[in-house]
Amino acid sequence: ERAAIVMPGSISDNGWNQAGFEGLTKAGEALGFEAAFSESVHQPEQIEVLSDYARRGYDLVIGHGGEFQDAVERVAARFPETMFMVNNGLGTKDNIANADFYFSQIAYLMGYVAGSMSDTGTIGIIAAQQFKFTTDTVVGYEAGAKAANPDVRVLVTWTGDWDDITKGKEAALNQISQGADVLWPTMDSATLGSMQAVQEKGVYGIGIYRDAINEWPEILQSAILDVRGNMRSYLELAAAGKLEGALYRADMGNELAMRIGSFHPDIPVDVVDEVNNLIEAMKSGTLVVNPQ
Amino acid sequence: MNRFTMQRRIATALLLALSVGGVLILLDGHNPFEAYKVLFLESFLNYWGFSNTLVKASPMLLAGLAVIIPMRAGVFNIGGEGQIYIGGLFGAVFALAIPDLPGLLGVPLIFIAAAAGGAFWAAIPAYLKAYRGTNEVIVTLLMNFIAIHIVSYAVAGPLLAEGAPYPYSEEVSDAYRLPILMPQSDTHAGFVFGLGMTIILYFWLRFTPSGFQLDLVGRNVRAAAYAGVDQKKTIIRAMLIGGSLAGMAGAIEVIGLKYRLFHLFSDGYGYDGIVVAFLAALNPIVAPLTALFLAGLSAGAGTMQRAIGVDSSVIEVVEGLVVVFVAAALVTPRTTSKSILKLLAKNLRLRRQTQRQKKEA
Amino acid sequence: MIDLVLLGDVLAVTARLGTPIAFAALGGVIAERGGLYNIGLEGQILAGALGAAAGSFATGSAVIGLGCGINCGLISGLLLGYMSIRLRINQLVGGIALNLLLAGLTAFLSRQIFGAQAGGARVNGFSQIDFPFLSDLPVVGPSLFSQDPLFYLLIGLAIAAWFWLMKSHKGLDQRAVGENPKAADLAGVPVFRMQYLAIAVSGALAALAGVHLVLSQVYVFAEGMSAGKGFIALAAIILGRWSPIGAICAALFFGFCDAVQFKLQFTSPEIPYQLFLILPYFASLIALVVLGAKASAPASVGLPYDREHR
Amino acid sequence: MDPFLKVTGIDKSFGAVRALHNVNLLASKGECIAILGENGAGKTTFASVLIGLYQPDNGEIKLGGTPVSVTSPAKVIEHGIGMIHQHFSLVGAMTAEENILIGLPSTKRGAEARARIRQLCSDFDFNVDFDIRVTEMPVGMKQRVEILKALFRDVSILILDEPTSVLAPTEVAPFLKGVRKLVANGCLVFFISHKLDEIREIADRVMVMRHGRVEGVLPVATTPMAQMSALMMGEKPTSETVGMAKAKKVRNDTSSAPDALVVSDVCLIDPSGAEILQDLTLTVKAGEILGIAGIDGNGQTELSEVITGLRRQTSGAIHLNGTEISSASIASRIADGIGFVPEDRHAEGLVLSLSVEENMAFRSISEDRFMSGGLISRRAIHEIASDAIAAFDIRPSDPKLNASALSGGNQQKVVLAREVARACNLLVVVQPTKGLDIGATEFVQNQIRTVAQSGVGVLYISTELEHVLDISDRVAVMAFGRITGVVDPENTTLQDIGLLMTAAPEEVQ
Ligand SMILES: Nc1ncnc2c1ncn2[C@@H]1O[C@H](COP(=O)(O)OP(=O)(O)OP(=O)(O)O)[C@@H](O)[C@H]1O
Ligand SMILES: Nc1ncnc2c1ncn2[C@@H]1O[C@H](COP(=O)(O)OP(=O)(O)OP(=O)(O)O)[C@@H](O)[C@H]1O
Ligand SMILES: [Mg+2]
Ligand SMILES: [Mg+2]
Repeated sequence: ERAAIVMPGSISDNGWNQAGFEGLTKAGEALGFEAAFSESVHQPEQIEVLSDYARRGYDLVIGHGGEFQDAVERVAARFPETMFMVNNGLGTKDNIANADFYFSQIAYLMGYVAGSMSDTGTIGIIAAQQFKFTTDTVVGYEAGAKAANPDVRVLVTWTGDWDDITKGKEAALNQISQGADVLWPTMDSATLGSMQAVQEKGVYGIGIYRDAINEWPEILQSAILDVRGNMRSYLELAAAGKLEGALYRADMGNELAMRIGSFHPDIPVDVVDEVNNLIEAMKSGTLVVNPQ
Repeated sequence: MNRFTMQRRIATALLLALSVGGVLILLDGHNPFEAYKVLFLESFLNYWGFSNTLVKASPMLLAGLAVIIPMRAGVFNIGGEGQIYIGGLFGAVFALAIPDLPGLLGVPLIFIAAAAGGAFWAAIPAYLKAYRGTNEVIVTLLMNFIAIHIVSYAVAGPLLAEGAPYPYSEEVSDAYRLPILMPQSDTHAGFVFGLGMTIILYFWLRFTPSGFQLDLVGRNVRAAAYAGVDQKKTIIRAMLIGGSLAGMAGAIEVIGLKYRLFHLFSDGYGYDGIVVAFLAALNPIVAPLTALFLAGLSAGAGTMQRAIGVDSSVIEVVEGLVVVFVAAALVTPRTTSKSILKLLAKNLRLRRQTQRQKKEA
Repeated sequence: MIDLVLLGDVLAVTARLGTPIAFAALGGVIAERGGLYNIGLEGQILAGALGAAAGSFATGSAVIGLGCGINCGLISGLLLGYMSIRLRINQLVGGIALNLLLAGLTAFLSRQIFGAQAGGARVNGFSQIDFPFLSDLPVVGPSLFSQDPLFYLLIGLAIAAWFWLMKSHKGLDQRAVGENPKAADLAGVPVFRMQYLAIAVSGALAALAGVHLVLSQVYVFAEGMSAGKGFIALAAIILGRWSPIGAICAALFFGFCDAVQFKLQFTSPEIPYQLFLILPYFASLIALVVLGAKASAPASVGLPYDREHR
Repeated sequence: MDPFLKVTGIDKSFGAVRALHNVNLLASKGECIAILGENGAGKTTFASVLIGLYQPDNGEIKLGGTPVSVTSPAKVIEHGIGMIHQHFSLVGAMTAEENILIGLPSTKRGAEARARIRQLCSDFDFNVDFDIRVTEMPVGMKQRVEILKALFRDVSILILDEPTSVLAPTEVAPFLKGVRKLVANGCLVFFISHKLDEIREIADRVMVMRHGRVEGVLPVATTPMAQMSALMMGEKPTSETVGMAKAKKVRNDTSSAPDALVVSDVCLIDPSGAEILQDLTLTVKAGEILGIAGIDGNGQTELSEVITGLRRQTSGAIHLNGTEISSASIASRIADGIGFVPEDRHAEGLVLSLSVEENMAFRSISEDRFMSGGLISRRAIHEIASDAIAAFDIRPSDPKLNASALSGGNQQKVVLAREVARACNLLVVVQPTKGLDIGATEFVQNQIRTVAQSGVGVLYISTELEHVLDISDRVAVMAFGRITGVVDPENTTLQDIGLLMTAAPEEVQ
């Protein structure tokens, strides 16, 4: 079996792309895949790169991000023998599978933690661009925060750039100066800058993709969107030849792919308990977060 | 400078670039020869590679022409990128708003809409330059950023496709898609269109009074005025043409390659156009060659990663080096290698002399 | 009172966001006044950033990082100089190619030096210097008297550059080279030496922009962290009319607009955010039109000088 | 005794053009050597080698017995060699003072330096405006700055490449006097000029060049002019050429001819409010050559620009053949058959980066003779240009060569050839013989006469009084933007004209 992943950004961005890259290589090693990757593939090259991998005989070609949806559909029609996968895409075909996260669900939990822990009643979220993944996240975050504290104010900043660290930092400093004391940066490299602001100003942060408290002690809680775990689960299917053109959506029920991280010691026990209750409610379906 | 030395110089330069790059590839843990084999084979010498090259060369060529024409009138159009975006936007809006014309009517109209968009975006710096003396470099540069954000807004807001996971518009109807020239590939007719434009512009510059006078303005404004050429009008005309060309490049990306308007759909083609233009020494007829060279380099470089696994950062270095050395080979009248050879010869002669003197002594 | 605090805050952000652009723009002014385009600013910022990060990473000393960053800039400047002066490559092509080359090279080296976790390796940087009393002044305190050392270096260098170009004898020679290299050559100015000097200094100044990003702002190196600042600097050169002070004002103006756009995003969340992102570019454009920047570039900038060509 | 300067075996080629061919020369201090030669003979090239601008292919230069490496002007300047360049090497965006100080060691740039510049200026009786930038200066003032620049540096060898070509006659004498003083003080001066009288006045020896070779170095005092010319022109007996030209000179009787050009009450006020042209009125009849004499900078250039449309007058009217063209565009005036040889060939007369043939065509590319079937005919351009090159003896004769590669005089011939061919109603020429050798000057004067005889009115503007008197049917004298008098060149003295040229504004009615 051979699998290739095509990523929109750099594999060392500490974010989405790095997670995808590591996900495939790690899973590949474990499952005996031959793994290949292309990084920083921009819009005009998507079709070229995807079809090139298909032509080179890769069994599974992954477009890492919703922006690949369209290109994958074009290429998949041309290579019916090859299996394609879009991470964070939408819609499926016979040979197009889709791996997605229930973003608003985990964002709700983050919002709940942030809302509970804010002394000022103002929290923030920083994102780069508006599209489905980010807007879902923002909406879930706001809903969760309101659930914890109906009067909470949620600041939203769009930086327009996933990787500009200085911009990430400035956006965070800005939110802090507006009174925010819990911040959730959701970009790639730029997250680093925001977290530095969090650290310098002594406020709290929320992590994304991995259990970020290991790197930043100011992290209250992390939304672990385990692209690695998610990919691992569908790569296992692929290895067994069972991967289908279906939606593989990770939610709080799929711990391998989506889960929360460690709680910050400052978080009171009742908040921890309430978060755990929320998770159970999500799993059982009694709590439905929108947009789904 | 005769042709032979020029070819030899380009070859030498390429060799130099590739050996420096080879060291890096080696450091990255790959076999440089294998990597380079891929670089060349998969850019021009194989069906798929060549098709990729053509796909990239088409916006690069038009963007190159969009630099050449204004530059010939002494106006530096850095704004190709923004004009591509606005052209793509106009073309896409037209295509989506009036989706059911026959292709033979719709496609030219889309091109016209895109050209109008690009020209509109170029008209602003042109007006400011001609009538207010504002520096066009900075205006066009700033307007690039603005254009990108405008398209970003359009595809994330009013044009966003139903249920799209990423900011992009609905698809344009089948009738509007450019024909595919090489079966099974994405090679659309864009490059051929660019070639057509190239020939028209070449003849226009060389064989019509208005083209000739445009060139005069770029070479010597005062002499052009002395020849009765209106500098202001010429500047505006040149920029409108440049903007239209870039705008049409945007349309080609939309109805030739992506069939939708995407956020960030142009990958710096406007800036590639600058390299294309100057490598072609601002001669339109040479631009297809330099566009093919640059596109081939980029297409081949991409396959180095896919076929061999060379790190993309190393690939960028190799691309930069090749461009530098080829540019050097194209311009340097007296090569460094020649002076080095001269020096060596002198030294040899000296050493032989001293040896002879020693022997005699 | 609230507004004053807000203004002070905006000014402090302005200084932070504007400083790297200002360094690069200053570098550009020096090069262009010597008759050379430096389109490679973007790449040189990266070179400076990597040099600073690597130097500080290896030794733990921010000052050594600063030195390494400047040296990387000098070398990349000389490289561009060799291409422009000796090889007479078109300066735009050379600069664009240098950007490509340095973007790749810095990414490659950073992956070698810091490992795959490139963004993670934190290095020691400079902390801000608070001038006693002055830094507590309202409004201007935090922006002028509570900045990192590189900000003060910038101010010092700007004044020095202005003095050099506009007041010193050698500066007159350098401007002559930028205007008419043949005239300067015939008057006995060592044109090529002057140009090499200008482009090397220009590279070093651009590198300082990168040094500032790493050692004063985010303390890590990240691929592509210049994020277009080199190109904004090119605009600042022109907006600042090729004067060192003017360029820095233009760069700070740009930083100011960026700072304001962040603030404005909160007050009007219903407006599409792209409109705010456009603001700095749009404001610069308006400034340009209003100020009627008619001043033209040094007459010979970008034209390679060939003694025997006439 | 070793000579001060010893030049041996200098060769220099530009591509196929052999500009210098085994040039040898011995020269000592306190000597003035004139260099005489046709346009393109290699005079400027030789000077450029001496100054370190061009690297010779072969040969050696010794100064005081030791070989000097002339690899860059900076090094040459260290040896005390200075030059005044045929085409100004000034920085347009800087003032006269800054231009003079560029490149000097810091010790020589203090406040005293500024005082010395002004002293020098008054020594030579030069009128230089120290407040404006060079771009804003009239050509004559630029020339004076160029001269001051070289004189300011204490040099032991001074090369002057056609230094007087746009100086006013009144300025020439003091300038030559100043140069003689330098020579007397032990300076070695090379004086490149096409003006034999100046050479005779100032030079001790003359080095005659032809096709890149030195044809001879002769003592000026004992060599007849005819011999110099003969050497310079090769076989051609020059006295005959000159004589022929003189003989040809016939006055046109144009008293009954219609008016070709009428300029009535033209005023020109520049943005700063200065009155450049004041109520200027003149008439040129068809077939007449009207000379305009005057000191450079008295509005002659602007007058030519107003007539040809490059500038718009503030008030007043201009009629061409009875039709008002006061507000016609440049293009329409070109179409009306107004030929114009502008003052500055590099700034506007030529596009240096275009080929000679394109330069022959660019001013009126859409004329029928350059077009065929609605498109530019490159072939027609080539043929027309080749003919003009042959007629005007432009060298090198390759029409595809860039205009920049031509020597100054040959460039001037390109402009003249083009405009003379174009003018069918009016020809305006400003300093038309600037930089032309003797033969070429005569040739051009003849061409202008021929044009006039065919019924074209000619406005001949020049600071070279003798040429003006020589060619014109009538001479109008300009001072302070007005015509201060119109005289008959046959019956007037230089003194009269001199008075008119310096007439104070209040004296003019
Ligand atoms: N035409 C040229 N184009 C590019 N570089 C040149 C050219 N001529 C000289 N150089 C190089 O530029 C540098 C400075 O030259 P410049 O003429 O200013 O000083 P120089 O004193 O003549 O140099 P050198 O000491 O090498 O003789 C030297 O390295 C020289 O080799
Ligand atoms: N830089 C150059 N490139 C090409 N050709 C040149 C160059 N310099 C001089 N030549 C050629 O060398 C020859 C000698 O030119 P030069 O300028 O020395 O003549 P000149 O004696 O000064 O003439 P003139 O009296 O017209 O000024 C000419 O044929 C000219 O075309
Ligand atoms: Mg000459
Ligand atoms: Mg001459």
